[in-house]
Amino acid sequence: MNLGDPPIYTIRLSGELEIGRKNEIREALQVSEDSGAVLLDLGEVTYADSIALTELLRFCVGAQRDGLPVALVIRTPQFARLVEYAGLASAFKIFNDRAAAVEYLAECLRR
Amino acid sequence: MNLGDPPIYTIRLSGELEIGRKNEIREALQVSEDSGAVLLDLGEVTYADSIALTELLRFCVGAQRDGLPVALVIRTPQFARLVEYAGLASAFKIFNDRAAAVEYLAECLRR
Amino acid sequence: MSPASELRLCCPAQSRYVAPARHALASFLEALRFDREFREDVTTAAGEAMANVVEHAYARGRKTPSGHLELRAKLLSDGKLSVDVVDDGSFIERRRPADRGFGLRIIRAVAGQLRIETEDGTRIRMTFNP
Amino acid sequence: MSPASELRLCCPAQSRYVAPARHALASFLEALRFDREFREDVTTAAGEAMANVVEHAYARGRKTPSGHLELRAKLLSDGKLSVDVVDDGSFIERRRPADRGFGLRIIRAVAGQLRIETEDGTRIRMTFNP
Ligand SMILES: Nc1ncnc2c1ncn2[C@@H]1O[C@H](COP(=O)(O)OP(=O)(O)O)[C@@H](O)[C@H]1O
Ligand SMILES: Nc1ncnc2c1ncn2[C@@H]1O[C@H](COP(=O)(O)OP(=O)(O)O)[C@@H](O)[C@H]1O
Repeated sequence: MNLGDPPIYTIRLSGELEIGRKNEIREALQVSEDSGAVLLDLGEVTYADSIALTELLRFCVGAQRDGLPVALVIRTPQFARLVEYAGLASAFKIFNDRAAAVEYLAECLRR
Repeated sequence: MNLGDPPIYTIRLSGELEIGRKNEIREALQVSEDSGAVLLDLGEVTYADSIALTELLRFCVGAQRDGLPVALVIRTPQFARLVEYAGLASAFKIFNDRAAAVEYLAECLRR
Repeated sequence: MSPASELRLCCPAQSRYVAPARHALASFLEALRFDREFREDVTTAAGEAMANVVEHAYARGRKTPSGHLELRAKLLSDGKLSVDVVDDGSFIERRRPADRGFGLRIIRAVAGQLRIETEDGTRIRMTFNP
Repeated sequence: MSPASELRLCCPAQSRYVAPARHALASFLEALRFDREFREDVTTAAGEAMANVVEHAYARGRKTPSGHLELRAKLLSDGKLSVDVVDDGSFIERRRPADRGFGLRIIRAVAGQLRIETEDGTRIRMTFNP
């Protein structure tokens, strides 16, 4: 899904992001060629594990290498704590609100 | 809740009607003095057990004794099968649609 | 370690434990990929047997103020499912009063086989054919 | 019959069993009336340990094409909760690569105590303080 101009590409994952959905998560984490920035909308994730986290980290590391800003929306306490427990709070740009994430990405694109 | 005139009193129970909620179910199954007929709206019941069924049966037997028509709305397959398994299909007036139940009760009241 | 798919849950024989125990069983049955109707029938039967433990097993004597309840489910090698509900109380024999006694009737309607063992507590042994 | 509140679930060590096993654990924890955050932390840790069984326990040798996974949870008399995740595979020692190895780290962050026993399969023994 493309939002605005310059394009913010949104990837939305919901439900339980866990080992049983590893392939699906990996496949969902693909960006289109013309994306200027990526919004990972994970606001409706009811559970996440380290397998999902590893996929997210790989995606973000790749995006950073390509100069693509990425923002994550995380709202659910289990997921937010998981990121802390894994020591990854500073590895991601996390927002608990979609508008703030979009604002951040738009700002990145303006620079 | 009173519907129309003559009054159809609606009792709505939802979620799991099971042993842990026995007292709550019994308390909910009370009718006001001026009720002409009772609609038991159980359409959103996600699970029921024989304890709930026994409470419903007691209520219906009492209502029948008082000349009060009662209609049940049951939509969920587990509940519908439970009634069959208990051999109680003919002990209740069951509808899978609220409008049909109201229509039946209105008809009873016209008689 | 047992190689079969198996669930075992022990808890006090109190009404508030029955729903969560049933939910745990439902999750186990989902893992085994049984269809919805079968899962519902099995949890219905197990729910009835567990409610009986809460209502009857420790009604006599009350030496143990709250007794124990055990739920066991096991996928058998022939594809059938066995579910046992076990207590260490006393089975109460009685004739069925007109407006109750639906629990065992419901269990009989859904379980392919039902055995009630009453030495040393009660063990309701149900076998289901998916 | 054991008098303590206890859950035990055995299933094949395959990824599709992990979520239902976790849900069964969540139901058990609800029965015990632990608060939401504690329940989530315990199921998170158990989920990590179970994912490790699926990913690593039977990766070597592959004599057993699919091994077994066992989850045990028990309310201890001092109010703590013990959760064990057990397999009969082989523990794989390795240094933590930079972009993974979060599982044990997450478990350590939430469990009051963690013991890893590696004779005769792996047993991840976690104790939680509610
Ligand atoms: N676990 C048990 N312990 C003691 N008695 C039991 C147990 N399960 C069933 N019973 C006996 O069997 C009777 C019939 O049970 P059931 O058909 O479920 O109907 P209800 O529970 O409504 O009486 C009970 O009333 C009780 O006397
Ligand atoms: N049940 C297990 N069987 C075999 N090896 C295990 C098991 N649990 C953990 N390990 C080993 O411990 C390592 C670290 O696990 P973990 O911290 O969860 O990270 P990851 O699974 O991402 O490697 C694993 O890579 C594996 O070598």
